Amino acid sequence: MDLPPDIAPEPLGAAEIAWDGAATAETRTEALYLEIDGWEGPLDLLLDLARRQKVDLRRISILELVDQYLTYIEQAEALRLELAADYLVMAAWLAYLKSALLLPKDEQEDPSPEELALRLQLRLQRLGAMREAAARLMGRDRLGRDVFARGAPEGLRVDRRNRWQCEWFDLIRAYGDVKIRAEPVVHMVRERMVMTLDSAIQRVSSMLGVAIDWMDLRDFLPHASEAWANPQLRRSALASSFVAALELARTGRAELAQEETFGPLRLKAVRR
Amino acid sequence: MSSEAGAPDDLVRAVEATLFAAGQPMTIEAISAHLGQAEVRAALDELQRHYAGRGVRLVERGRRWHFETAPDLAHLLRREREEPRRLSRAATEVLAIVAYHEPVSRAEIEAIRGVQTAKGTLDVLMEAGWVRVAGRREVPGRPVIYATTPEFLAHFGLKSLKELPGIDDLRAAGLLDPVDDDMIEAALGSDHDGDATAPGQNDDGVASSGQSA
Amino acid sequence: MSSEAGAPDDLVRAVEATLFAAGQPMTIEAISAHLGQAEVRAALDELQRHYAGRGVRLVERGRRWHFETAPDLAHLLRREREEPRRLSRAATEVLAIVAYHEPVSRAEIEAIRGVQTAKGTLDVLMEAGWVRVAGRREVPGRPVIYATTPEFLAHFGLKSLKELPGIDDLRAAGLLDPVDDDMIEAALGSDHDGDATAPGQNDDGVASSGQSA
Repeated sequence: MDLPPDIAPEPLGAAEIAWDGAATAETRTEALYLEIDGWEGPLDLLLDLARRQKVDLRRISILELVDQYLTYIEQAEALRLELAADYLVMAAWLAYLKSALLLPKDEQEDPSPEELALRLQLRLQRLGAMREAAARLMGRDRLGRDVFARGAPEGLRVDRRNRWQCEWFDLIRAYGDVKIRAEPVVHMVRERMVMTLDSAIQRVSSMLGVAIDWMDLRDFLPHASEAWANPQLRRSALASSFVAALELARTGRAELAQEETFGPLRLKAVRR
Repeated sequence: MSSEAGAPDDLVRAVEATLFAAGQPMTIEAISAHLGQAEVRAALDELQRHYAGRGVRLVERGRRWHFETAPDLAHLLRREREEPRRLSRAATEVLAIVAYHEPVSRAEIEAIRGVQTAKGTLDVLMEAGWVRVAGRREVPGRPVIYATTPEFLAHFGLKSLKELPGIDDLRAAGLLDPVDDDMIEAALGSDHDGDATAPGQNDDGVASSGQSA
Repeated sequence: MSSEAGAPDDLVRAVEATLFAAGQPMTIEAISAHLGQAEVRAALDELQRHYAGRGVRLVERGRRWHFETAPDLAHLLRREREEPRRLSRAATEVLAIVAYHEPVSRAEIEAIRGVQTAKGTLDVLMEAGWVRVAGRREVPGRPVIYATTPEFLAHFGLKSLKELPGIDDLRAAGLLDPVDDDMIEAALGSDHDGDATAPGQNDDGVASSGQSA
């Protein structure tokens, strides 16, 4: 490593560090006018020009720098290179700065051209310092390039282990539920008391056969004696008898009549 | 060669770093090739000695060398945190069936429950340590059969499965009472009442009486 | 605590094994939590001493600890094929500015560089895991500010930003002060407009030909 990270730079200051790499500027000299694409804006170009002075950035001659910049711009224009507007704005500002620097002191405005020059110098120093810092950073021993972490770490894991919970009663009740579910069909049919449609049709048609006049549908139901006392069963019988009546009407064996909404539903056999 | 207590020589350090950074175990030949055909056998031996009592050790497995954490510290790499979890209803049912009918195959469990049993359900019960594979039934297909474990008995405080209540006991306890319409009605009713966050969200879009809209 | 030459005690071994096994650098708090809230600082110091001369060393990077190979062995271990992402000059500059000035807004980065910085440049650095959004500056416009990550420190082998090369001298020289140079800003101001069409302002993370990195 040419830049050992642990060795502090000379107290001379950052600017010197920044210009370690000035040698690269030389290789560019002849290519200067062809390398308009090489700069990232006017500040970058100024910095490169400043490096050519090969002195501490704090001691560069701003006037010389301005001349170099303006010369560059002129030559670029002579070569009909298309310059971005910001290069031209900088050129104008530097031309102004130069003339102000050359004016007698007593005609100075505030801020003074000297201060402006100083600020420009500081700008260049800042950019130069960061550029150099970037190079030093990139030159460090980098993890994954120069030094390596463990190639095959086993990894640390925190496993969440379930501690399953189940209560005694839950277990027993679950079994009860399974048992109940296991025989649901038999259960339900046996419990439910209904009059089936078939038996209703049979009952209604046989009773119609002996009837002479209109009969209320309710009269076809079994008497509410002990076997038919269950209200659920009576509702079932009513429903089945109604469907039976509809079926007999549909097949032309009975007539249905109802005088008013919710009024008694009456039926009579059709005599052929 | 460096002494045990002193600083390792460069070859030892190079082998150490190479094996540390390697993505997989390396043969002696591979290590040697990596380090310019150096003779690395002695370095490996020294490293192995050096790491013998440490938290990491150098081991040879199938002619390949690698570092691994010391086996007595394996528990540090995989720490367990226990989280109590309630068994799901389905798992509880399956557990009950295994307990009452063991040994029992998955097909039999499904036949008794009347629904398919996800494989995961039995896995949960085995993870809990309450159910184990008890062999295979010697019938066509040789299905795996399941039984309970001593941990199951311990967890539920049973000496044996004979202590499980019989069918008659269940009936006496009201656990085999049919689920009748009234109960469903009541269950549904209470469910609707309990649905406090969504009043009036009936299917017909009309808030039912008794519910504040 | 064990002596340097003797066998390490259990805590030292446990910390050693934990850091060897960890997939990424760990803070003292994380190590401690993993080892049942043990006090691990002294163990880390002992391990760091123990590994100082070996092929592997224990380092602290941004309050996180990990083992890595010794830097002087880089020539043996360097993997040409796996060279880390080559950054453009613009990207390395922006990275340096973020590191030396953090937290820093994009406008501040641009003020130092004198050119607009394409969004892609910061994206590249964030994708690499070296730069993160560190909130917003509480000034008008509330600009997003950027800072480096622990991965940045780990990658470049820095214990903290205080170890950035030359940072003390740069600070003493006033080169890290906030940029508030209105006059020059005004002179350079137009480049913020003309920049987009200007040639050679390849801020998109790709180095242009003719530039030495």
